[in-house]
Amino acid sequence: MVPAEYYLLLSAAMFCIGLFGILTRRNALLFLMSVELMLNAASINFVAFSLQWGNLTGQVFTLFLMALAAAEVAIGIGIILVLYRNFADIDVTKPTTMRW
Amino acid sequence: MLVELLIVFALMAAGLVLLAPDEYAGQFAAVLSLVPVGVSLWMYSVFDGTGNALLSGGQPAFETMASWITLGPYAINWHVGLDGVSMPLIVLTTILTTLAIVSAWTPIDERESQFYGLVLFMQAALIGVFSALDFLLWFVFWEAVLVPMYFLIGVWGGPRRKYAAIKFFVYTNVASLVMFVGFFTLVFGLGDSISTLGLPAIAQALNAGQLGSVAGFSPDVIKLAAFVALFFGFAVKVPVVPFHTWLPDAHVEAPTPVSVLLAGVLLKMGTYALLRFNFTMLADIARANATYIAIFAVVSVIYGALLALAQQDLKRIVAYSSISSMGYVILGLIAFTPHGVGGATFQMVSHGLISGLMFMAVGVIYNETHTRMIGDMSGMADRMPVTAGVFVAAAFGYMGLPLMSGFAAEVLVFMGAFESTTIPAAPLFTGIAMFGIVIVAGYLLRAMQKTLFGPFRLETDYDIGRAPLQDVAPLFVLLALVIALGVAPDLFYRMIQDAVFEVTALGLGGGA
Amino acid sequence: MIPLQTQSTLPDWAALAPAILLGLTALTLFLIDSIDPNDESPSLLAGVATLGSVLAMVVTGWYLVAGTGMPRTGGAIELFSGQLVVDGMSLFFTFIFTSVTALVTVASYDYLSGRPNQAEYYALVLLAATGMSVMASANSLATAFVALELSSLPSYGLVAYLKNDRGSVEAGLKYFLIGAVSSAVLAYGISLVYASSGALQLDAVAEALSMGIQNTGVLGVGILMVAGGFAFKTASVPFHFWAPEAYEGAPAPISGFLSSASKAAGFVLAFRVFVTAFPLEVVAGTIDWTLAFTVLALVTMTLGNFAAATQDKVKRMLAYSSIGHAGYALIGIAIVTGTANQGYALGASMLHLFVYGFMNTGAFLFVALVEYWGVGRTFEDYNGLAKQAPVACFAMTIFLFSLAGLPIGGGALSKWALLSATASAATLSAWLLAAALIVNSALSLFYYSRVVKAMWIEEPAGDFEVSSHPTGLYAAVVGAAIVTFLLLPAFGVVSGTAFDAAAALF
Amino acid sequence: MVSAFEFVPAIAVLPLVSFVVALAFGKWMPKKGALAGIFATAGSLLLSIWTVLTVAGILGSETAYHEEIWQFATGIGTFDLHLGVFVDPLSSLMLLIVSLISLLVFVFSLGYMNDENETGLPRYYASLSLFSFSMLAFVFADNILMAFMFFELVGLCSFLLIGFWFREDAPPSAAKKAFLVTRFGDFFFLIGVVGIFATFGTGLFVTEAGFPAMAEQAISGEMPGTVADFLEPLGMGAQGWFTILGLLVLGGVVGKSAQFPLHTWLPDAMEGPTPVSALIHAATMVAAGVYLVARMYGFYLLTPTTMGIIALIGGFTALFAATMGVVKQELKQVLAYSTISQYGYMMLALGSGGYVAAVFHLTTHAVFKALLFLGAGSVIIAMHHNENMWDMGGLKEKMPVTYWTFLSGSLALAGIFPFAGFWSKDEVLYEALIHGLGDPVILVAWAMGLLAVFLTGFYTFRMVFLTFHGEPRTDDAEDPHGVRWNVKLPLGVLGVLAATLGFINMVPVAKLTGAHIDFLHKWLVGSEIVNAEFLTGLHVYEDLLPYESAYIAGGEVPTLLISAALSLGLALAGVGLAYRLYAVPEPVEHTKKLGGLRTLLMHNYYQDEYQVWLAEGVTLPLARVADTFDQGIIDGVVNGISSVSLFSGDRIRRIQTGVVSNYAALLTIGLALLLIAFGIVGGWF
Repeated sequence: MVPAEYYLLLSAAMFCIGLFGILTRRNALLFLMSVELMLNAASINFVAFSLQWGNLTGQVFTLFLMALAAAEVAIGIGIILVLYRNFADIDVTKPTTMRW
Repeated sequence: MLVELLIVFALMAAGLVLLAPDEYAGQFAAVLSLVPVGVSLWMYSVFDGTGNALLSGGQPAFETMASWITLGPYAINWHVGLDGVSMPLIVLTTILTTLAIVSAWTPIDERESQFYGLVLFMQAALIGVFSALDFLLWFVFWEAVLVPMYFLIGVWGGPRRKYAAIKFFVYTNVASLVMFVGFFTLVFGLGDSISTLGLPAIAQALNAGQLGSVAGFSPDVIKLAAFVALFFGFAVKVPVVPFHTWLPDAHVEAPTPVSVLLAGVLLKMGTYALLRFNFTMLADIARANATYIAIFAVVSVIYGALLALAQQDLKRIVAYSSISSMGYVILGLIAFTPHGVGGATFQMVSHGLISGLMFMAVGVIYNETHTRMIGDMSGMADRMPVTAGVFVAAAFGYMGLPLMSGFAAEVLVFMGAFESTTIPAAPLFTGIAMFGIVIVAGYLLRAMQKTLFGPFRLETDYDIGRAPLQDVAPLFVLLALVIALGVAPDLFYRMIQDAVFEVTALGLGGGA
Repeated sequence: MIPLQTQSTLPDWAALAPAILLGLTALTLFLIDSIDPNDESPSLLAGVATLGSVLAMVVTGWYLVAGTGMPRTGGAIELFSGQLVVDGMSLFFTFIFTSVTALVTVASYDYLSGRPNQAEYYALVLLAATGMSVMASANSLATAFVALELSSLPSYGLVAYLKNDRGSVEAGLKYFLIGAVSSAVLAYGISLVYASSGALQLDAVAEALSMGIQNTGVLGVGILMVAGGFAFKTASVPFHFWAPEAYEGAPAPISGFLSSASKAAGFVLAFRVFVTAFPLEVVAGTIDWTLAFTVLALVTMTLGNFAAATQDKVKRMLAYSSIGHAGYALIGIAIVTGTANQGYALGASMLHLFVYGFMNTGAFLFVALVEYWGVGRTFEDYNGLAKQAPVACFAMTIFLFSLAGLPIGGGALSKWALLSATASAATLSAWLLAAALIVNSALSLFYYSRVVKAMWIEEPAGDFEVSSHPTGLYAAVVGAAIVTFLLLPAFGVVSGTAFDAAAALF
Repeated sequence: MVSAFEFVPAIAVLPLVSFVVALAFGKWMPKKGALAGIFATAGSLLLSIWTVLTVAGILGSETAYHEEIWQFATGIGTFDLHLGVFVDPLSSLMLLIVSLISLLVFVFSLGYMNDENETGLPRYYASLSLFSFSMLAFVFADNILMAFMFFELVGLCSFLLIGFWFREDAPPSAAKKAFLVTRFGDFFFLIGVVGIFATFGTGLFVTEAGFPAMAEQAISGEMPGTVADFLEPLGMGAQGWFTILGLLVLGGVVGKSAQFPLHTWLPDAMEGPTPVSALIHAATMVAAGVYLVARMYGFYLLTPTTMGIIALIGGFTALFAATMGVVKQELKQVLAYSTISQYGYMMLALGSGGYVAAVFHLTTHAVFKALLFLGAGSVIIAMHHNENMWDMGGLKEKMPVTYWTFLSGSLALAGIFPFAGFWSKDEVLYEALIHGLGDPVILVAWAMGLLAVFLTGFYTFRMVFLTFHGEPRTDDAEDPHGVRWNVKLPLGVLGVLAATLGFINMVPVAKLTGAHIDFLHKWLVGSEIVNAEFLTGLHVYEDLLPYESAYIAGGEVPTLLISAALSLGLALAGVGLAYRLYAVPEPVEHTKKLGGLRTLLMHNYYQDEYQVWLAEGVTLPLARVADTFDQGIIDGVVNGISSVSLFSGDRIRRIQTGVVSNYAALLTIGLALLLIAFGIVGGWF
């Protein structure tokens, strides 16, 4: 069996990739995808440690996470839509009417 | 229930006046404010409190207590009562409020109902400050005073009123909060020995040495820290040099009736609290640090007087001289002698009346001339003989002319301070502080000579007539009070002595 | 006395009645909308929403009075195998949410007049409220996460509700993006906690951790990330970046809703999770989270207030001040150390959030009123407003001074409770917090009184006329003002409950 | 029978009533309040006479009186403050003098003020009444606090009256100066008062419970408890501390009695109406200082150092002021400096142990100086308020009553036999001489006093000759304005008194003939009760006197005669010189011959200049520096804090760039920082 530390490393790596995406991507959809990546990193942990601890709690949580990710995307797409309508762009760095 | 009556009536009066039409608001407020005057005078006449309200054996008059809220382990009560220290201040507050309202009739000519409503609201809070015997209740009133004052300066003040109002507001608020933390450190240090935030309970527990250590700090350190925090908090209000710079701005910008209340009553909150907290609850710390406090006092007296000497604006002169006069109060308090503490308390009342008189006199001149600068006018006595006469009387009262209340207060403070064993080299400190009476004569005489006397001349183009009766009448009332208290200080001094006598024995040896 | 005070008279699930009522109301609104999709009768929508929230509030109040879930009636009621718990704290916070919701729905009636999609608006508000009340009851990291998302997702939509308004959309976007990142961080943090403990239920986590912590790093990172996730909800540094824009851009009632109720929801979760799942004596070797919260509190209140001091738009000032207040409320959890009276500290925070619910919502609703009138957004635009609308300005003055901690409203007492709580801890960090609170309080007095000054002291610049007096907005503003003021003399009504509820947590 | 003592408070209260009446109703009264004052002071005079007769034992056996009449401030666990009345030979004599001169001045004022159609008369009469009230109450004060209180009120009245013509520039300025300079002295006085109360727990002048008696016990070794309690923490001996207290009180005396260096206010005070000068600045207020020393003489006698300083100040002031009087051109200025000089004599007498001499000179001087001032007032009326002596001349024929009475006063002032001043001044110098022979300090003081006799004779008669003799030098002098009865009556009364008052204490005659005609001496010895109970009789003081008497030329009588001859000779020499120089039809300003000295004298030794410099050149700039410091530094810090806060707030909000990616980055950085920090602290890595 693969030691749990490896799953931790994997998930950490995924989380960081997602984070990197957030910091570098200006496209709102890519931003959203990066967030999904981070959520999935959490899912990996849950599933892996569910196995390790021998209970199903973690796996259940993963199901919640997946559902949630879907809902989030739905809302997100909606917002990106109105963003595009108002700013004619989905570059997240464009809307800066409010600052300071 | 009489204290409640005073407070509730003042609040109701404030509400009624707020709703009254502007034209009649002033008269209406004056009439309404006569009720608290009457009630407080009646309370004075039937006053039966003995001893200090905070110390064991003291029995405040008109005491009521009712459960209010619980704050964690502490029951907070509605707890009010008056002893010999607070009774005179209540009378001072009610009388000065009425007079300030009457003196506002002429200068206040817009949004009158709001003005008088706020004044009455402030009166309610002030009465609360002087009567509350529960810390949180007291603090509510203490902070509530700021709100009307902010508006009174900010809306009806002079050209820089917004700056002055916010400066007053923020500065004194910071001080209050610092004081609050300091006090609660003490409260938590007392641990289980108190179950309410009643000031008497706390004062007695502290004096019985029940303060425990908090978070590894010994009781002495806690006490010292709390003392410093409390002293700072109140020193700003008094104000003590170097925490005084809000005062001249506030005074100069505030309309005259507000200056009257500010100098007459609000400053006394600070010294009242110093007496109640620093010098009653933490008497041992006060004694141990008497040198520094005496230095604060003496510096306030001399430095404040010197500043007054350098001013050209009449109101600024009186404002700085208030700082000087309040220095005497501090000196008297730290002396820990019956006449020192008693004289200091008497000086609170006396200075309240005299500074009120002074500000009103300046205000009456300002109403007619629309200037307060010494250089702008000359020989005003020629056109306004009665006002000038009162001004002269007030100025001499301020200088401590015998048979006016200021003299009695100052001489008692001096005597108390001189024989103090708390202050090291007490005669020297007292002697230096007393030089204030020379400087005060210097700047007031100079101001009078330049404005009232000499050939008539005015740099502005207003017609100068005699001041209307409504402007002058409050001056005479105040002058009469000043003289009455000057001839018979015992009117208040006896009950003050009764209340402060036990304070002077606090903090001697013993104690933790 | 009241039958509900013992569990025997009503089924256990009845303890969740407030959340159920809120959820049902939301569904009812959807139903109404699907029956009659045209917004012909906004009063019906607003009425149902208000009725639902008021009903939930009344039930909550009743439970609070009756002592449901309190130690005196047999302790917390656990539901669904302990996934949810109803106790004094959850009810206390539910009361905040429901009352804020009621204020917001009442105010929205006028604010929304003439706008499309009102049913969705009200439904989302109530769904978010449902999420919040579940958050207050959440006793497991899983329910906590789901409830948090239930309150967050509708909020994103609500912020971007004015979909033709660039500000609203921009605010929605920023709120959503930061929210998504934060929920990812939270999820990841939970996963790490799960990795260390193998449990998600709060007391189980604590129990597992007390058996021994294998990898302190994993747990430590997990705990901090969980804290980060909550920090997003409470708009605390460094997860606060969404807040100024979201509050500024959102419809003003929603700003009030988010900055009061949503913030409180974040706090109730933080309180419960950290106190129950990560008891300090267990995790102290790994991470002293009180220190973390101390740092967060210090930075949050300072940043919020300093940034607020130099704003030129009232709404944005309120937004930043809301961050500042998050910093104040953090004090309660930052000093839950051995030296302090823990229940006192936490109770103080709860009280502050309670009062804050009314005064801050009221302030934002006043802004809503001003937006309704079409007055501008800057301080200068508010000049001389009191001449036109003295009653509303009087109410606003009460809100602002209460926010600043002056005793013409309950905000003073709650702030003092916090301040005294720092004194009770009497550690260096607590005194630091006290000092910061004082400095920031002074600063806040400065900028709050700028609004007051504009309204009462300054002369009006332009000559606009306040022509209408919208009933709903006025009712909400005045109602909030009355409650804010009454919380000064009647503070005891809530303070006892708060301290009891907080103490029950330990 | 009703005792006069019960009415003693009324002596002061009557003028107080007249103050109120004049102030409130004076405008509508026939003589604008003068009548109220006249009636009140007349009443006071009658009561004073009655009191004096009672003290003399003529109207009963009770010859002194002490009563606390008003509890001022009650102390619990400490001393009370009260006001009380004390009547003994000294105070009753002083009551008589003050009320007499007050009455005469009121009458004179009818001529000087009413007849000249001055405005503001109610204010004038009210102030004058208030002054009488204060002075009289001061005189019968039984404790030093009460004395101080009325001492201050006297100062207030002085301010009001000097500045009476407030519409001009000079009088308000002079009033300010008078008050300020005396206030400076009173500052020390008040410290002394406070110190006395703090030390002894009482300020009572008299009885065993009074502070002089307690001080005596303390010095003689039986330290009273309260004194010991005070002195112990102070770490000072009784003698040294009492010296300090005595000197502090002396500060007030120096201020009020216009002694060097606080004499500068008095010449300026001549800006007030002349009757005021007569009343306040010659006969009574200035006398208050000297009276105070006499009142607490029992205390001063205990500290020889203080006595020596008093004598020295007195002797020096007598000479110093006389030199300045020599060159003055204005009538009232000469009188002002002569007043300073004469009070110097009284101080000299007190300091050198001549208690009777001092009181004697106080009495005679009150009369003849009031006379001279009123005479000057009469001249000034005549001269249409021109005071320059060089514009006068030859008034002798035009106003004989004024001339003869003025001459009487001048002779008294110069100390010419047998006028009043001769007797009293002679006794002063004699006492100083006999005590000075054993004490060089006193001897120096005596020498200065003696020298001043010559100058006094000179400047007095320079004044007389320039004013009344020779040819009229201006039109006004040619045709002077007439004066009425209300001017002439007081002059007449005082003129007679000035000539004859010396007979109350003709010590040389008594000594020579053995006749017991030293009435004043006997008066001050007092009755049994005064000595035994109240401890203020002359015998008490003689017991305490720190000096030994010594005689030249083999005995008391020769010494006395030599002394008298010496002073009379010098006075005559002065008069003679004045006669030579100025009793000519066309006198010239001989003072020009003095050259640089004259400049010095005309500028009053630059005393004013340095005091003005202290006030305006040092204190005011210091105040301005303090103001700058206050505005700049202290307030600067306060405002600086707020500016810094706002500035940093402005910086802080720049973090919020509006770009959401930046937010994500900052969020990440923040979280990372937290993780790293806590990781290091928690040892996760």
